[in-house]
Amino acid sequence: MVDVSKLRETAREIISREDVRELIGYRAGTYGFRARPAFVYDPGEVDQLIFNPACVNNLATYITLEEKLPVPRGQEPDLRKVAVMVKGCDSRALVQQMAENAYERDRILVIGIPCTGVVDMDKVQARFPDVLGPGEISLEGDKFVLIFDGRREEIPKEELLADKCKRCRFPTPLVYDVLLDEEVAPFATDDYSDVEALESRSQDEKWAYWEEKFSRCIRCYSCRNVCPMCYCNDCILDRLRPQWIRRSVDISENTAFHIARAYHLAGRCIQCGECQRVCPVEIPLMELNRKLYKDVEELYDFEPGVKVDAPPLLSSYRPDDPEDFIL
Amino acid sequence: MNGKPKIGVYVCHCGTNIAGTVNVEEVRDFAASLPDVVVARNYSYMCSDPGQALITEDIKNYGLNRVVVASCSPRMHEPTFRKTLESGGLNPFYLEMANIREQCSWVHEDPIAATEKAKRLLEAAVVKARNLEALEQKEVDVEPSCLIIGGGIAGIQAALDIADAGFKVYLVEKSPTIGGHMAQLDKTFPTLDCSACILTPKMVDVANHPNIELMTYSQVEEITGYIGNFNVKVRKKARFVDMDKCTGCGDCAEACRLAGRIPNEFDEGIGMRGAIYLPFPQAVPAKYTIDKENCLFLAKGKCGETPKCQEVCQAGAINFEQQDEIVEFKVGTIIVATGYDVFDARKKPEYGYGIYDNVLTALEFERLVNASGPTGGKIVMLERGKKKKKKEEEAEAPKVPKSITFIQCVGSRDKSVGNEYCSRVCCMYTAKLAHLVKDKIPDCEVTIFYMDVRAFGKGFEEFYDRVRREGVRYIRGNPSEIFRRGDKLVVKAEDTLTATPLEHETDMVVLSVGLVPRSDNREIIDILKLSQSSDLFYLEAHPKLRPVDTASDGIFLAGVCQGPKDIPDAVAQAKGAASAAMIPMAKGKVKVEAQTSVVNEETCRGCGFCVELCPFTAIELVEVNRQGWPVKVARVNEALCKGCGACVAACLSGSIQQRSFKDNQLLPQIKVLGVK
Amino acid sequence: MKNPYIPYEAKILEAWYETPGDRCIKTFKVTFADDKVWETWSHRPGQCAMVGIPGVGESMFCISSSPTEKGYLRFSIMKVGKNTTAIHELEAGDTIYVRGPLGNWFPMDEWKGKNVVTIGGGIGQAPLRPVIQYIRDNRDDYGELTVIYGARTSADHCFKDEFQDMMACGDCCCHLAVDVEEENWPHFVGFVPQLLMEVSPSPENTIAVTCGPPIMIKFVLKNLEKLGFTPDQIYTTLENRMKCGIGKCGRCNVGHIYICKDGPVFSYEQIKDIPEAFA
Amino acid sequence: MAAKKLSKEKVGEVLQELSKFRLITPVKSDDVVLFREIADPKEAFLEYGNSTVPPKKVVFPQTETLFRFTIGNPELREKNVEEEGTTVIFGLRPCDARAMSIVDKLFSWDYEDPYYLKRRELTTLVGMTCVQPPSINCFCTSLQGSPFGKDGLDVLLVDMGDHFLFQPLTEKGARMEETLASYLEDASPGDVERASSMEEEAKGKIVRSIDPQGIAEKLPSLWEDPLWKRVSDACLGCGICTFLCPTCHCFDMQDEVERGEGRRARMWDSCMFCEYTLHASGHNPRPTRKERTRNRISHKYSYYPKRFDVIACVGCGRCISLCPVNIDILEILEQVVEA
Amino acid sequence: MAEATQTDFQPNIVAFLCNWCSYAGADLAGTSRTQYPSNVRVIRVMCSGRVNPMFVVNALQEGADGVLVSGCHPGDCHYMQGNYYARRRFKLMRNFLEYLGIEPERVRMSWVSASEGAKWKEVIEEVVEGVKAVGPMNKFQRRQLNW
Ligand SMILES: Cc1cc2nc3c(=O)[nH]c(=O)nc-3n(C[C@H](O)[C@H](O)[C@H](O)COP(=O)(O)OP(=O)(O)OC[C@H]3O[C@@H](n4cnc5c(N)ncnc54)[C@H](O)[C@@H]3O)c2cc1C
Ligand SMILES: Cc1cc2nc3c(=O)[nH]c(=O)nc-3n(C[C@H](O)[C@H](O)[C@H](O)COP(=O)(O)OP(=O)(O)OC[C@H]3O[C@@H](n4cnc5c(N)ncnc54)[C@H](O)[C@@H]3O)c2cc1C
Ligand code: SF4
Ligand code: SF4
Ligand code: SF4
Ligand code: SF4
Ligand code: SF4
Ligand code: SF4
Repeated sequence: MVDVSKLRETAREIISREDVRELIGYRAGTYGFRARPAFVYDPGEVDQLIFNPACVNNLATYITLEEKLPVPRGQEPDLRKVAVMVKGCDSRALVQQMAENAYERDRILVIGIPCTGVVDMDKVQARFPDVLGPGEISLEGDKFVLIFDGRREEIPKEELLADKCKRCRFPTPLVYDVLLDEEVAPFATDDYSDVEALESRSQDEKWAYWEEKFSRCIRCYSCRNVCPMCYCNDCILDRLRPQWIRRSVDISENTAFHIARAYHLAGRCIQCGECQRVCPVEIPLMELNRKLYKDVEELYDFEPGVKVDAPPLLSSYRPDDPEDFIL
Repeated sequence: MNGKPKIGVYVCHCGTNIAGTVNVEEVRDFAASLPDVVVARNYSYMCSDPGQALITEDIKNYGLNRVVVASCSPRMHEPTFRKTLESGGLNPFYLEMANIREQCSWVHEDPIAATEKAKRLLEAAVVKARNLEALEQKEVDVEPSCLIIGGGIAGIQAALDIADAGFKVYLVEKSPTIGGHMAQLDKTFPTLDCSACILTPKMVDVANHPNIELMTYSQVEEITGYIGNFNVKVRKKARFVDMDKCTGCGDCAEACRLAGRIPNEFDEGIGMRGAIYLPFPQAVPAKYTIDKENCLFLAKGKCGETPKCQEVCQAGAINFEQQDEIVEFKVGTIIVATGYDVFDARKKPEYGYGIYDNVLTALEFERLVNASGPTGGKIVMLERGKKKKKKEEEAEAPKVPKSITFIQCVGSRDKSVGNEYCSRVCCMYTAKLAHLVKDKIPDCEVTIFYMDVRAFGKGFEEFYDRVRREGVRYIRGNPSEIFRRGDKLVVKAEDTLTATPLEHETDMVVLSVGLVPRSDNREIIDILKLSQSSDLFYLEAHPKLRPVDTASDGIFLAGVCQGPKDIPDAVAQAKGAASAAMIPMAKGKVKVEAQTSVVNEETCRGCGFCVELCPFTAIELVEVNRQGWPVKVARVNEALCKGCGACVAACLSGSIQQRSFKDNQLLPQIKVLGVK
Repeated sequence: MKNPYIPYEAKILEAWYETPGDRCIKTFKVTFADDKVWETWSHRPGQCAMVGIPGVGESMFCISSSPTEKGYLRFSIMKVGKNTTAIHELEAGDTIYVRGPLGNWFPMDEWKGKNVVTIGGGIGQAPLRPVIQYIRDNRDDYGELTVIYGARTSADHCFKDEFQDMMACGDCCCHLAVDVEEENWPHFVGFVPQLLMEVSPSPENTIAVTCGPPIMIKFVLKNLEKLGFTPDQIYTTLENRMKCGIGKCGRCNVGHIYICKDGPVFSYEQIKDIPEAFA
Repeated sequence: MAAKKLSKEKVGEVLQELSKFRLITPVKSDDVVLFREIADPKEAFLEYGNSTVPPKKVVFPQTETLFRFTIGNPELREKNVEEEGTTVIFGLRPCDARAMSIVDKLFSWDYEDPYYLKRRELTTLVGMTCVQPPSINCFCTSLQGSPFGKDGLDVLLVDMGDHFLFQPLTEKGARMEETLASYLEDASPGDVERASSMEEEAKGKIVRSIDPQGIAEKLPSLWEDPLWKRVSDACLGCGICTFLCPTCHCFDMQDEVERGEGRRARMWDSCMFCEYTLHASGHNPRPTRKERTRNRISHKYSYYPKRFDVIACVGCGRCISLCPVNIDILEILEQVVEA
Repeated sequence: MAEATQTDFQPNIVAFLCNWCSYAGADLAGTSRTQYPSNVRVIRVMCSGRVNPMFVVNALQEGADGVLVSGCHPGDCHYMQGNYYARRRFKLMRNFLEYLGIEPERVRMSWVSASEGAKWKEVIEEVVEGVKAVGPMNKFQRRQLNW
């Protein structure tokens, strides 16, 4: 577990640096057990920072989400570093972003958090719907400990653990300037059993399955906005000329949208699970991403977000790539 | 273009070729009903003069700004109709064609289905045409100079031609001398000219030509740019001999402590040299080179008290401090003439090459029969292991073989070693070598095992006849094994003409090894991004019509690097490449692909996916100012872009688009064709 | 009541380019396909309409003709995006759809008897043109009319002929400017706010109306204040992205004001304290 | 109009009866509750907290046709909402019904929106009280709402445990009572009294609150306040908080053409999207999430009340619960109050 | 799906052909008067590498029952690498669509060289047969019904 005083001390040092503009970390949420992103601009604000298993957000998103106001003539843009706290999975987003030239390594200062797993907040919420909080969550051994309203509850880890953590192979950040704790050894593997189960169903079953999910989509594009890899400044989903996906919400456009989004992440999605987490109508977006992830790994031996200098999956090839499907 | 698209549609009958199956009137009427079509006509032959005149007239009368021709394949007449538009005063890229012949009337018998399909294809052309844009066929200036890589006969010939025409030539040769393989040969088939006699004058011409800058012992390191404007970086390897001072007297080579102890590459290892050497007496330039891998002083730091060569060189040319030198220059065109390697006979262990001293490759044998070779042209039995022969012991005269056996097609036409192709020269050089044997040792028994004899060239068949008449025995059969029996070699084979197995005893076996791509081919491939054909020789742009061009404009091929050929063919191709290279140089300008890609720098996110993928390195990331912020965006070098569009499909945000194949031009087509 | 989302079918009577270039401006003179529409139609200077093509979309444009010009509406449209590009493709005889009139208008009646100065830049002259035309067509009702207009180059000037006419005819005072020096340009060289100071109209019984790019407006407002104009003497129009034009779709608001309904015409008095109006 | 009693066993039959209309009820799709037209009463899922997607989508569909046309033919064919027929939304929550009454003002202000208003006219709202607040983030009571609120509803079903108290509230409600007469019994007088005490109890269970007093007036003065950046830093600019808000009503209009047949349609839009206010010139008056968040809050709590005398928020708590980064309107409002 | 409709069913297939190999191959089929089903409608691109995998989705949405992308054989690409990129893109897209329940028969890719007029015919026949076997695409076509 990350020592909070050390976290804050480190943050204080970093945000005091001349060359650092802001620090993105976590703070307590407004209700229940929630934590949420915190933006720190001066040393006086560091005491709000926390880290615990409720810190689910992938903060790497904010590095590419920044909306740059036009710099008034005669002024210089603020190009100071952004410091960001990342867990293992989140760090892969940084690696992938840098592999895609989104920014240079020296534009960010990475505070790495070796991660023992975060909770699935929906599961927590389902168990404790009435807690206004603030509630605290921590991990002790193989149990999550929840403290709220003067009560303490222990819940076995796997009951609340986020699905992505059950498969995480990179709990320790792959890139960092400071590491806040001892490295954590990978405690899980991925067998893609979920993907395989779906693969093995009949075409019509699969379609029925997805049709039901896609029909719920309200096209809020939260899944895109939260995705650290979706940082195009003019996403094709918003484009009018040409209009790839219509704004109208029906099964055709919804499906096309879901294909476009997932396919755009082929070889880029780093499995942080944020898209699925944010989806208000609980579309299992990770099942889409994971299918592509699995194929990419099996067919091309490619894993996104682990090497900064890896060539992009779809901008490279091997002469002997599989072509069993070609006539 | 401002204003409304005004489309003219022209449906060609192509005699009955189209009209026989497709109801052209119906197609025309359908076309006329489409939005923005202001005139639709059908005509017997659109490509004829009157047909084209219809278009130019309509452009004038109706103010057409787009033209759609439904006729044969655009691969056939797109250039024709582009010109038509141009002569009608319209940008030629406002043309779109619908292929209703090759891909419709000729392949579908049912007139109803064919007419229906023709309509759809036409509609797709019309909706694409709506969004076509005028393109500018840009021109770039061409630097009037040429880089030639490889100084074999092909490179030499090309260099001389281009230099004679008045253009500057940079000839870069990897080895210490030019000449290539031809310099190693004794006589050349079928005319039996002495190879050196015809080659060395050319080599000297190269050295003396005011327009040729010769760089031997040099390697191309990097080439950027595009036709007309290549920037070349060449590494001149240190020879440790001052080229200006060396008089080529050869005192150093004699003095070298390693003299006669290092196998001479030029002699295919049959002859020996020292650490300082001249590959062969007529080498150009006639300047010595120290081989730094072997030189005691350079490799070990010590060579006696003082290095011998330095001691004896009166000109003071030896300079152990010499460094590689990088030179940079700009050229307009490039000719690649890097030649070949011979097949490594060790890959056919059944023939015992590398095991038995007197199993030779033909190239080794060329050195053996060569008057300026290690034996002075005497054909003798080899004792390969014993290298440390002292001069005094030379007394013992080497043995002369009484029978010599050639085996053809070693490493050619042989799937088991991956070379399916015919090397084209082996039949003839074998005949030549057989003749030379007969010439030098008239009583030597000469046998040639062959699969077939391919004597297709000018004077070849006659030469082959002559050799047979000289008593050379041709046995049709592919030997399966060579082994030693006593002091003889035994060739085990089957005479396939008589279907008799045989064991043939001989003193010496010469393997007619085939020509294979150079083992270091990749260097040039990586630098120039050349492609290879399936035999791994460099790939020409078109096997018939553009045999000296490559896929990259301004880069040409000459000689065996493009595929096996003999000297006359290599020279002919070199001349072809030279003239191809001279066309843009003579014009001084060259048109570049117009249907190139272009980046919307406003929306590009600078991910570099396109950069990474472009086969022609046409895209780079540049930093631009976006509302005061420095951001990276992709930028296409239009002179380099070949217009494949691969980058377009890779760009997630649709920021890069290929002109004439933009998303907003293809998507409407999909829409139209998707409909049943 | 007619469904406010359904546009009227109209025919283009004439169309011509005002300016060249990528972002060219083309003027369309249109009339309704059904003459009866004219019976119910009335608009006032400053009002707008949605102009569009079914299958492409519609966009808001101000009606750049004065109600005194009978039998047609004019729109001057700059090619900037999807709809405007499609509209630019149209020519005389083509069908176009018009939905309106929308929004409020310049209080021409209140201004009677007053001097009017219009200060426009680029396509910003479009909403000013009906004001000028209206005054010229009701010349006796108003005092002096001063027209100040500028664009980047003389080629970028809209309504070139009309300015020539105004200069010749003498019913108003017309001042033109280009941003940078150019050959044979007899008039002012410099930005519109500078020209305004050059002309220096008196605020006495005068209304100033300005329209143009945001940066120009900003300086014009400053300069008008310098010249002694009070906020209630100054009028401008605001522009924001809009879809419905009838106060439903939400996006055009600045503060609690819906530009499409409460505007586009505002006195500076009305909006000077709404920070978003000048965002 | 007198209250009636509807026993819970009869709900199935009632739904059956109502399915002669276009009947819309909460349904469960996986674990998500939303409103859908149902064919079979069994699909209805009435034991729910509140739906993820509010029932506003029934009267203000996410995508709706305004008119149709054929390319090449000048005629425009107005969409006839009437064709959709009489609609019943059964089982919605009071806050969502109240939201509709708030949005009504917008759609009938000045120009009347024929589509929305027609659909409202055709729709009968049968609401269900919240005995338990559906979410910890409910705060309807701060905004003149109530878990037993009647605003906007035609019928209120007060959940009495084993039965509902059927309270018709409008003319449409009365008609509904007639339609369902055979399933309704007379309510016992005690029930009505008990209902009002239950209401107090339910109100008491709502734990979050805000005092809206003065906020409308204060908001404009905080235009430049640093609080806006602070509260919006984490915002993703997604549309969840607005798409799922029962009072949000912004829309975009786009044309679509399919095989020569086209329509002009409108579809939900969100002030949290960056393109929302983007001009063709590239200028954006609300360039960052700060300005957009400020607009969202100001619109609901200042601009709307200024024009329509009512806050455009009913305290359903959806935007709080569903915001992926826990941006909390109550927290923002508290900061506004404190600022 | 009823048997009868399957046999009557004439699928509509949108094909993207590279200019240098497959389009030329299809032309050759024409020059040799090879007869093949008329269900395929060709869009010419310079290189199979130009074909955006989203085009498949677009075509299916618009009403196509199948999509074919055809390029030069590996190693033969006029632009050297375009077909290799296309191969990766379409392999992934095809697998992905299959995962959603879109029959893989609808998304085909082939290598047809300029000399393979006969192969072009075979490819078409196979694609058409394959699509016929899975029937009309009706999974996420744009439906006017919803309007
Ligand atoms: C045994 C044998 C006998 C033959 N006899 C005959 C005959 O009698 N008649 C006949 O017509 N043909 C004969 N040939 C064929 C003949 O050798 C070739 O046709 C001819 O040499 C081809 O010349 P070239 O210039 O293409 O290649 P090469 O002669 O191979 O020359 C290539 C040159 O490029 C240089 N080079 C390679 N790579 C680089 C690089 N990266 N940078 C710089 N320089 C580089 C090499 O060092 C070499 O100097 C024979 C071939 C063999 C093997
Ligand atoms: C009150 C008012 C009066 C106007 N008068 C004129 C005029 O007289 N002449 C003229 O050339 N332009 C005028 N404009 C601007 C004009 O509306 C836009 O340039 C036009 O909508 C751009 O549409 P587009 O489809 O070409 O651009 P795109 O960028 O493709 O726009 C997409 C959509 O965004 C909306 N949009 C984008 N920019 C604007 C904008 N600045 N204003 C409103 N909506 C926008 C439109 O709804 C459009 O459908 C006026 C705008 C307003 C609000
Ligand atoms: S977050 Fe969910 S509802 Fe929103 S667009 Fe993505 S998938 Fe659709
Ligand atoms: S969906 Fe595609 S275009 Fe849009 S932001 Fe993501 S990667 Fe970019
Ligand atoms: S792939 Fe597209 S977004 Fe990426 S650098 Fe190239 S043009 Fe820009
Ligand atoms: S079109 Fe092809 S050649 Fe041109 S930039 Fe793109 S990838 Fe390179
Ligand atoms: S839901 Fe949250 S993150 Fe999304 S736009 Fe609203 S406030 Fe921002
Ligand atoms: S603003 Fe939030 S709490 Fe208020 S009505 Fe909308 S979603 Fe509900």
